[in-house]
Amino acid sequence: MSQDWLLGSAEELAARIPDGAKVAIGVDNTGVAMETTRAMIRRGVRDLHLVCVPMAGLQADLLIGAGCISTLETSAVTFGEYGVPHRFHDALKRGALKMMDATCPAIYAAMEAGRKEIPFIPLRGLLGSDLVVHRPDWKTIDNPFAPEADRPDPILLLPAIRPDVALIHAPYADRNGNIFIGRRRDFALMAQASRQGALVTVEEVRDIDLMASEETAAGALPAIYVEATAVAPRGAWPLGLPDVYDIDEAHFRRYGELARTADGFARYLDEFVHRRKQAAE
Amino acid sequence: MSQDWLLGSAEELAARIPDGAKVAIGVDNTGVAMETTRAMIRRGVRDLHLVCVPMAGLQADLLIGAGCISTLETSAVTFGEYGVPHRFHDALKRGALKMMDATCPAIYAAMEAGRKEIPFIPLRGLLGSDLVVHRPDWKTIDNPFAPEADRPDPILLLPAIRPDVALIHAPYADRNGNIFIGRRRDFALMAQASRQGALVTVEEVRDIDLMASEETAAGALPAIYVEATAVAPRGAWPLGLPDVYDIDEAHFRRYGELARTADGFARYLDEFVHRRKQAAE
Amino acid sequence: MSVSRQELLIHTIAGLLKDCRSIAVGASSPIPGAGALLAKHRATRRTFVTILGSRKHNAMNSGGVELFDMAAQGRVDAFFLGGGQIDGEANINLVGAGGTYPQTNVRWPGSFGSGYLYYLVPHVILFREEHTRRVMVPKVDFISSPGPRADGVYRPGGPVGLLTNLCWFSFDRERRRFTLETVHPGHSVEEVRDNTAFEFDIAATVGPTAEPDAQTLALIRGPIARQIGEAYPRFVQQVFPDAA
Amino acid sequence: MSVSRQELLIHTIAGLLKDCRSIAVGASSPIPGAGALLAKHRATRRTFVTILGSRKHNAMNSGGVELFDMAAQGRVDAFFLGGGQIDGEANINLVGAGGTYPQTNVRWPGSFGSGYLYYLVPHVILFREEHTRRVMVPKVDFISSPGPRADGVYRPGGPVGLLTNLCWFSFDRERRRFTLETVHPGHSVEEVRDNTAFEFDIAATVGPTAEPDAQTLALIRGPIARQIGEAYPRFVQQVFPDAA
Repeated sequence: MSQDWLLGSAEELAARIPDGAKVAIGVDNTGVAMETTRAMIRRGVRDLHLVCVPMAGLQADLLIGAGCISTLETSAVTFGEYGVPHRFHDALKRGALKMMDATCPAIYAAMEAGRKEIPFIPLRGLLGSDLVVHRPDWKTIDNPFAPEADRPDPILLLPAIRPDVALIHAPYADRNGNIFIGRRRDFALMAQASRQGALVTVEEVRDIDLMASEETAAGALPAIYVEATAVAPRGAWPLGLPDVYDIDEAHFRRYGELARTADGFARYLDEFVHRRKQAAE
Repeated sequence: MSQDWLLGSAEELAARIPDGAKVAIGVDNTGVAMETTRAMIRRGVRDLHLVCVPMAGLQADLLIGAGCISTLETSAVTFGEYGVPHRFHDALKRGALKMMDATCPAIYAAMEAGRKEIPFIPLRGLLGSDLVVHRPDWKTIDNPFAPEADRPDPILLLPAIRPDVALIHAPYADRNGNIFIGRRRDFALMAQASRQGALVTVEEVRDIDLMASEETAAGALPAIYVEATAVAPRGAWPLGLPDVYDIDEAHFRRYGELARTADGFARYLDEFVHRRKQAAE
Repeated sequence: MSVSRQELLIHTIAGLLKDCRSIAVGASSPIPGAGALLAKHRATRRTFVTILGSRKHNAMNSGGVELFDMAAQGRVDAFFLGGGQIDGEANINLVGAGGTYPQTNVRWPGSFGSGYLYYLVPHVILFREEHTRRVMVPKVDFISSPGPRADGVYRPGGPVGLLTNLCWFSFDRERRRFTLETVHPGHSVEEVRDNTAFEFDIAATVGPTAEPDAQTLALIRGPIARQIGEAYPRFVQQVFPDAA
Repeated sequence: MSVSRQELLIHTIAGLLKDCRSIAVGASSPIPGAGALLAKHRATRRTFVTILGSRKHNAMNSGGVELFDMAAQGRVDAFFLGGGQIDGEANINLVGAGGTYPQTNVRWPGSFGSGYLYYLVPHVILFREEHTRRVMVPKVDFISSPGPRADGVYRPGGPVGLLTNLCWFSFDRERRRFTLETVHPGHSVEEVRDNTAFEFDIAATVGPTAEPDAQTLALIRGPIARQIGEAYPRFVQQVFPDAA
């Protein structure tokens, strides 16, 4: 069995993300590709449109601080109890970021439309929210299936989101390139909706076939949605990976402190992002 | 833990399906609720709108022959290599059936719209097919998100399907009423889109919690989508249940022979459907 | 036996959830989560509680979209929303204040699921502990999600009221106004008035918010605290150290 | 070494699938399934084959909708469709013939996924073993799915040709016509003409359909037959009894 899907490192994954790409990421602590994120910063990728499914945290703040992002589409940016995303706030204030504020189900629905390659999808809610005012890409129509013809039923149409790639970190790949995601179906949605598919880091490759039984197949991201995979042990660090390791709280707080200022953030990059590159050179 | 979801028999499930209900069923041999189907015929349910997700076989032919169905929405009715669905053909010729011919992805998309409770969903394909001519409930519009404003992009809108109930047979329920479905995600879609939820028969109830681990949770239909469950050993018979038992080929062929004529079908009902009722009386 | 602020809120929330069969609780919400678990504990019929961030209290397995689809299906009876700002028409703002969007002076995380669930969930409980004129404003600077209004928009859900550190307001969806119903022990109607910059009505009799009895307190401090500790260990360490 | 009709068809299909990275095969299609497995066996890069009804050859895990979503995403390069009737503009009918719909004189199962996949999959191979004037009609009685036409409809996919027990026609999507390319050994252009009720073009040189060489035949009769036997045991028993 050819393992042409298995690359040597997260650097090789990052090399597959062109400047200007639309990149889908998931929620911190569900299996976020932090090593790939660092490799993207090392490579100096620029002008990304980041689609947060449906919100973001450390991963987005790091990419924003490093100047990789020009458009941010998200329902929220939050560090939860670990502080405040200063690089995000700073970029927003400087006007350095095209902001596309959304609500979680709108991002999901638009991604589902992307997965079906339908041009748009209607969604309830939202009308009367200022979110709509600032999203000229959304359109309001009268529901053509309204039960009462004389009573208009306004509804919002969202254009589909088809990212170029989805970034994922998962516990393991099987020998055929299927990825174990368990019930984190957001990753399947992200990979399926993406044109190239998912770029995945895993803790390890296991010599099993996830698709061989009903029990294990249900928790797999099938290989056909995966553009390439690389092994990156502790690839979600300093975030946690469910069932595998916990979040590195001390490190996250330290990031929060350093990232208050541009200088502090630059020092963080030097120490925790570029160091590896220097070591490799 | 209250097990108020666990009923005594398939008869009690069938009692929850009112005349005129919209009922979703799955594909033969994936886990079809044949014992519930027989209980429905014994109870004499009438005027059902059967939604086949996305096609049907023996289960539909039996319900049609027994006079339970007034509307049939499906992409196909087929016995595969086991013969011809004569009761379906006979009802169609007699004009006894309102026929809503579809194509598989249209049924899936409309069910997905039902799951989201959006009133409609666009779908590619279909335009120019005679299916559209015979489905006045479908509407063609110009895509309001067409990339070129001066070049119309016609697209079909399908109204959502929200069945009242979904019928399922599965290998087992756990102690909390979650149902093991493995990768047969059609059952999740059917249950989620249904207003009341799923009526499920299972081979057995196991004293485990499917939702307790990532590995097993992914293959579960969560209990919140299940209106009620009953134990019915070999409840898919004469159809097969993946990994549990195979189709009863001899019986299926015998059905096909008997169901050629209305008389033969009546004899089949007497012997294999009503017999149990008589035994119980 | 003295009742803490958190215990009072948990108890009050459980009461508000009494008839709900399916309750969902968003991120960063230990008190609503504990209230939901208390309501479930007391329920006579099967009750589903989904706490985002909990693996144990989770009725779902299809990814983040499932909560929203469940709500649209009518399978979520109650949910909680807050707001950096809340106004007297129950508009809520989770985006930012001051300045000009998107360059607001203050930026909060964002709207999360509010721009959807607020329309669809029949019992939305607005929950914001901080009760100040900074939060309870005459008009929000940004409408993450609008309060109910007669605009012909499909809206089977909406707010039932607003619970804060000071009081419980009910909300009338027709009149689009809050009514002060109860004030928490140790606080006064005057204090509520002083700290609320929006107009509201006052019920004919504003009693004190009911406190939990000894049995309920024991429940909250014991099994409920332990259960919510799975998703919120830090909260339980601080508020219920005996259960941590 | 004599080559059976099925072996010739499997070999021909595998050749048509040469550059396809992802191949899907619908229900009741053992010959296309075997052709797809042969193409995969020969491919130098990773190839995904999904055979409906097979558990082993299945790249999917999200229910029946997944095949259609995959096709829309551009993740299915080839698929097979047949028809109770097929006409010269490549319209296909899987619903019924004669009478007035829905009370047709003959009723076939129904349109399955044809009304969608025919538009979206770049290489649709029309495959119908029976080659008679009953099947190859001037105009289908019911269009389950239309052949390509200049109607402004989004249609990145469509038919590449039609394979039958007699021959292989290519299809020109611009000209909307079939062209007879090869005739299977033992048959003639005349025979094709006699059994086809629609008009078609004839290639400048119509050669015989290429037969598999000995090595390929051994592959088909051995590993490929065994693999397709998982989903189609009866077919293998009948056609490749040595592999059953």
